[in-house]
Amino acid sequence: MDFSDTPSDAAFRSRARAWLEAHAPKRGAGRTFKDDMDLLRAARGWQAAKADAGFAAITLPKKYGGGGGTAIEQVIYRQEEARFDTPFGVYEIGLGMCIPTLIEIGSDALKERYARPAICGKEIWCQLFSEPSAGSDLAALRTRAELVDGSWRVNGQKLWSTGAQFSDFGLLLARTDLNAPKHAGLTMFIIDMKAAGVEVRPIKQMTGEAEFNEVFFSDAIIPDDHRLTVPGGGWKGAMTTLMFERLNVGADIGLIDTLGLLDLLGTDAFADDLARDLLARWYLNDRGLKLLGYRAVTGLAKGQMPGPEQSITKLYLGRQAQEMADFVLDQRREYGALTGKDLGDWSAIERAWSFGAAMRIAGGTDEILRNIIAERVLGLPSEPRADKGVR
Amino acid sequence: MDFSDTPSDAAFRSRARAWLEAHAPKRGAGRTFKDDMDLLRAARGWQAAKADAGFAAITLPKKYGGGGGTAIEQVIYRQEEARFDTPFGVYEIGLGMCIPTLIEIGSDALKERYARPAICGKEIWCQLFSEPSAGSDLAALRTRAELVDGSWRVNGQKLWSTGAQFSDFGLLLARTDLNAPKHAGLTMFIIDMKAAGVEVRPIKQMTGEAEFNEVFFSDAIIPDDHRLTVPGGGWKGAMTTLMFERLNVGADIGLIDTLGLLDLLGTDAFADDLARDLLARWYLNDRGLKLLGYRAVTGLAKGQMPGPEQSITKLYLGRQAQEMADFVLDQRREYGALTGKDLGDWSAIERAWSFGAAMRIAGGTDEILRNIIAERVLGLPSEPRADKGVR
Amino acid sequence: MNFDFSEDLKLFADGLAKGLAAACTLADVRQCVVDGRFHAPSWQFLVDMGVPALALPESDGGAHLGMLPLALAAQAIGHALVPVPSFSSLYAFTNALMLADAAEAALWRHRISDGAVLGCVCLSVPQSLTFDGGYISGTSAPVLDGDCADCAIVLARGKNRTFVSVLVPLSDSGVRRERLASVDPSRPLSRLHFDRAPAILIGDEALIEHTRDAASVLLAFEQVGAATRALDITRDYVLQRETFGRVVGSYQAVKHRMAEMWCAIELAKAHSLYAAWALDSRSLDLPLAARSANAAASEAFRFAARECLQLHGGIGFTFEGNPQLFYRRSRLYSSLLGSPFDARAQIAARLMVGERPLN
Amino acid sequence: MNFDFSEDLKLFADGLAKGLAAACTLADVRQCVVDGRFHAPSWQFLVDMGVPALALPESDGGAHLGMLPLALAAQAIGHALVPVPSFSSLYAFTNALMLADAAEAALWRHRISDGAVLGCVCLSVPQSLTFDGGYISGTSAPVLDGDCADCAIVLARGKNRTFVSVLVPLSDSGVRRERLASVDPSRPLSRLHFDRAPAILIGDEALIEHTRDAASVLLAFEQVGAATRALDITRDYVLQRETFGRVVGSYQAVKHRMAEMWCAIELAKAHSLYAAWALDSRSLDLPLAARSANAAASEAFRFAARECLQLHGGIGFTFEGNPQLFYRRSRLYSSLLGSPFDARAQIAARLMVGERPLN
Repeated sequence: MDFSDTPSDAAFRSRARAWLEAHAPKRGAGRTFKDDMDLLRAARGWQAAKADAGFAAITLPKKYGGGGGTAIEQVIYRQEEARFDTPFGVYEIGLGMCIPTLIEIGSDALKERYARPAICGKEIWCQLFSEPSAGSDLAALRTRAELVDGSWRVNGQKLWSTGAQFSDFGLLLARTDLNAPKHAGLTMFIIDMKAAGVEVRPIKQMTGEAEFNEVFFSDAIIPDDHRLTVPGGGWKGAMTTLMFERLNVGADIGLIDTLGLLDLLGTDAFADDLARDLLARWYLNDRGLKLLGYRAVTGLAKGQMPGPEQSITKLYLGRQAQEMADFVLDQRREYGALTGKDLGDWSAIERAWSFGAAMRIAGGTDEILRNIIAERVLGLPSEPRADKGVR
Repeated sequence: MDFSDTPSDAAFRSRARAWLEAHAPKRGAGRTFKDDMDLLRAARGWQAAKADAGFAAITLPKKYGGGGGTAIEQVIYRQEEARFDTPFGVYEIGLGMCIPTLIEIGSDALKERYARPAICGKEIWCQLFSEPSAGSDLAALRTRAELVDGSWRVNGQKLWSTGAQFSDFGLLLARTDLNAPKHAGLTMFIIDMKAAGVEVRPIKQMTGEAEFNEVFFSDAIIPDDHRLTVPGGGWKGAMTTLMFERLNVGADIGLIDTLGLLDLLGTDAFADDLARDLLARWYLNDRGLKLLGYRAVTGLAKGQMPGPEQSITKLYLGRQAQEMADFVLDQRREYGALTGKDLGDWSAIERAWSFGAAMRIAGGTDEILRNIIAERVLGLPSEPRADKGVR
Repeated sequence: MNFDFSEDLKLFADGLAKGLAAACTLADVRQCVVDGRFHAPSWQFLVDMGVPALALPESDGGAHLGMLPLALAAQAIGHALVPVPSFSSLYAFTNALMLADAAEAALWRHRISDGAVLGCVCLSVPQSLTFDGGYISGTSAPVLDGDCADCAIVLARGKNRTFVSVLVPLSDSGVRRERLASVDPSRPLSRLHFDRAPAILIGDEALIEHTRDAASVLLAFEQVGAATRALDITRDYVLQRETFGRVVGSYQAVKHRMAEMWCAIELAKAHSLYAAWALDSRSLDLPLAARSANAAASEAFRFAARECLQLHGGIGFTFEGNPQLFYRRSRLYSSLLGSPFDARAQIAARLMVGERPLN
Repeated sequence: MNFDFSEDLKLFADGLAKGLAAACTLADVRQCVVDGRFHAPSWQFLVDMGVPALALPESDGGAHLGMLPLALAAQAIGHALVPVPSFSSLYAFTNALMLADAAEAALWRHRISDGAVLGCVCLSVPQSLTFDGGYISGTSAPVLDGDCADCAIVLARGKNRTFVSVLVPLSDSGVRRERLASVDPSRPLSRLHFDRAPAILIGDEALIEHTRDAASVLLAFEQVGAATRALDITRDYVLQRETFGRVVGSYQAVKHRMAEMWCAIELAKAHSLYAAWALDSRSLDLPLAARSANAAASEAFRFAARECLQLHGGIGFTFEGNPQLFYRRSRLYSSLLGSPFDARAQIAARLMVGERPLN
């Protein structure tokens, strides 16, 4: 066992660190973005700079502007960038899921056209899978794409599309065959988000923010050469996308970690045995998940593909964020019902309270994640389904 | 709101109390039974004495030796008898479930023959419903009864029959029609437990005790006049039995209650905030369940039949018994791994540890009880079933 | 044994529940969150139904019906989730006034009896809050409805470090209100700044202690009502929403969670009922029963609100969804009287010195 | 980054697991519970595989392979649930001896290296246990395998209230063993009574402290193995048992509980792995890592055993059923080194003074 890098990884790490130190502001510099446009501008510039240095999409091929590196290098770079205050949230979906899918299954022409501009930060991508009537059950989606005069005419509605409001292109999953069994009637496309018939509406969250969007299609047209899979092959394409999602190993998805909470609150908040027991329980979860991350990175280095067991992190941290928030706010009695500046220096806690709730739902509910572990890891049978093989 | 008895209930209570004081030993007198035979002898005598005084089966008709009283009087008597050290566990199944079912659905001849001897303690009854392959799913039972020359020939196996080892008669649910749908092929009988072809084998529990039995039938014969329902009408009969089970309102099924635990351990065991928080949580559950019992008794007094919500008590107390046991045994460190006399004056804790586990299973698992609450109280749909209407 | 409300009271409660349901939908509640104020038509309905006068003595314009009808009114308010000055004026201020002998207290009892005037209560004492020679100075902790109340009852430090309960008309000079950002803007919190504001001594610390107990009981009913509604809307949702070809409500994970919600609510309801009896009958059991009701109802509402949000899936954490309304309210309500942890610590302390419920 | 055992070690562990599975079925474990003794053939197999010698120095007849192979052996022992003197002799006694300089310690290292001789350790000190002038007197707390061990290492009170670690050959005069009733009779507990029994000073309190850490790590592996087996047999059962026309394992309540069992075991495994590294590499992280592994593994095994019993239904609480074997063992193992509560209190105390893991 060894917690240090291999010589080549260590070399990569110091190269990444040196470059970041020369180009990125240190964390805690207190940089904020006044609005989405401001963030967007900063993110574009930063992505272009990363692409120049070969850090834009480390595992993607060099011929498209990627780094041509290993999955471990991607993890190492992510660890290093996390120490800096860089714009986040604009390119992650596109470069983590859409473009890898494109490169895996797209035509040469599409790869030539779209991969490089996305990697260099010129074009932004979003994912268009979920729908109002197809949340956990993705294959139940209803957005229709019909072949009309050699092009596809799209009608329907997508939901929970992160970043759709500033995206140039979207990876779209739509139903092209109403008569085929549920999973066999889907096809995957690239859609121009600025085209006629595509309308994006932000969804206001409980917190007032709007990270997600509804996307409406009314006779939006997609040329047939922007089809990514054979007609009816969309489900397999979607599975490819989700596999890339799992490669997001070692990413910090916690809202607030236990040691951060201890630093924030100080030891006085843990004066009684009950609070200390909670502290230790949370620490054991956080620390255990971090060690599981080490194990996943070790597997990655040996060429093992991460499995569905990755979902354990989200399963623990959403609920724990709610628990931590309740603990802190409870201690503050009447003051714990305040928000924003009146709550004081506790924005992390307020986020844990609200986003902890969201985290247990977005990207697979707790219930779906437990199903996945039970079925794919433990090999237990799936629920009886009334819809197997039907649409 | 009023926590005192009505005048007539108060009169009944003082009559019961006076009689008990004259006839029953006070609790804590330390009376023990050296074996089942000893318990049986004592129980027979006590049941006969109760029958003479009209307390043997308070809600059953006087013509059969019952008390002809109300459900509330039954509750009151049970509260009063609980203060005394009387033999328990021999007649409860027979008089709480079997005989009420007989009186509700049996022929006059059967009632005449069986009700009085059971109430007076001369004959002991058990219930023969569950089977190895039919635990939660009672209607899946396989014990066969075939009509041969005007009598029923029984073959099969029953499980978890409390008290079968000393019973004279049993209330038997068996399958009489292999071709009918699952719930429609059952019939209910009275079977002579001492007849040829009936064999009782005690089941050794984790604790070494044997409260339950397996019962094997090999060509055991039941005369047709000992059939309690029409052929195929057994499921309805079984539902009648389970309805009477629910009338067991206000019975103390807890293994150890929180205030008893506090008395046993003393305040030193609750010196830290964590232990005090647990103490209060357990107290809130115990106390809340007690208050729900008050509500059920109030409903009973108004003539309302108790519903499936009664199961809430078992659902809380089994798990809580395990939790309490772990708490106490944890505090004792190495000494907490001892048992029996070496554990010291903690037999209640040891029982909570082992019987808490049993309580979450016997008489409906936690999972089945939650199903029942979800379906019968909240009106949520049942699980999809592959066996609806089939055997 | 009769452990239930009378049929008359249940009829009265049904009427209130129907009226409130008609007066205020969850969409109206959401609008109150946007607007940052309580729902005036619902309050007017409660006034028309005589709710503010229910418990007050006849001599002060009240109906002298005791605390049980008020408890059922609280449950109806909770079930409708209507934002009204219930905790502040109906529960706390009313009960505090009923313990005060001062002539001014009688005057204010009269004023609140027809609902035209609102009160609020400051239950905890920041270091700075002092009362001396008829004047109060200092800054309060966050107070519910401090922005719109006409009068406050405040626990303050008197001479010799003792605590005193004083009545402070809020229209007087020397009072400044500072509106604070509340997790549930439909139920606004404010800080009251007193700069030698005229105040009338109405009692010692015991007055606020009893007020806290009484308010705990009534708030427990409101929380039980709200938790029940959270379960109701969850049931409605899971019965219509389908996934993988089945209604969501047929999955065991959903069913069992909802069964647990139901169990927690039933226990909280039983504790609240007993506490209402203890409050109404002035039983010695009140402090233990009130804390028990508070702890059980706060936990039940918090659990129901959290899982209501969870079981609604994506819609649950949108602003347009209803679950967030419950999630906010539960956060607010479990902070007003100290946390469930505080309540349990107090319960344990009472049990450990041998206190036991009387019935 | 390489956070895993080597392939060689995994092969070695596979061999052990297969051999133990062949040597001892769960029916054999049950028979050990009836007989009240450990499973000699399994112990002999471990001896034949050289397990007692793994970590010992070559000079004392050992293989000098460090703690990692021993950790994997512990996991295999747990998975087979075999009752053997693992905690007492393999984990605690071995580690304690390795810290002792005394010539007698080297002698005993030699003796245990071929498994013919067994040791045990008394980790906690009842008031009465004292060491003075080469003799120990007093009565120990319950000690695992105290009935069959040939030698004990005991923490006792020396002069001036300091604690000392002493070696006590148990065949000597002045030693009396009292067998106690254990919740898991296949792993017997005994009290040792010393009446001026000859004892050799081998270290101070730190020796036992390190022994406790090392034993925590290895016991955590055994518990992870046993918890995994509990999950395995639960899976086997729910895949063959049917109710209401479906296999029990297709119900969400069952599936989700088992998913939670799996999660708890995975976390415990990760903590144990890190703690094994800390033990093997003599990292300063050992005390925090050992307690973390202990707390996580005790909770995971306890949870897995409890729910294994529950998900087996009626058969679960019979003596003929297998779940009771896990339920007993988990109760025993979470009591040997203090409870999970104790471990968490110690973890919190370390975090609060600023201690942080190094990796």
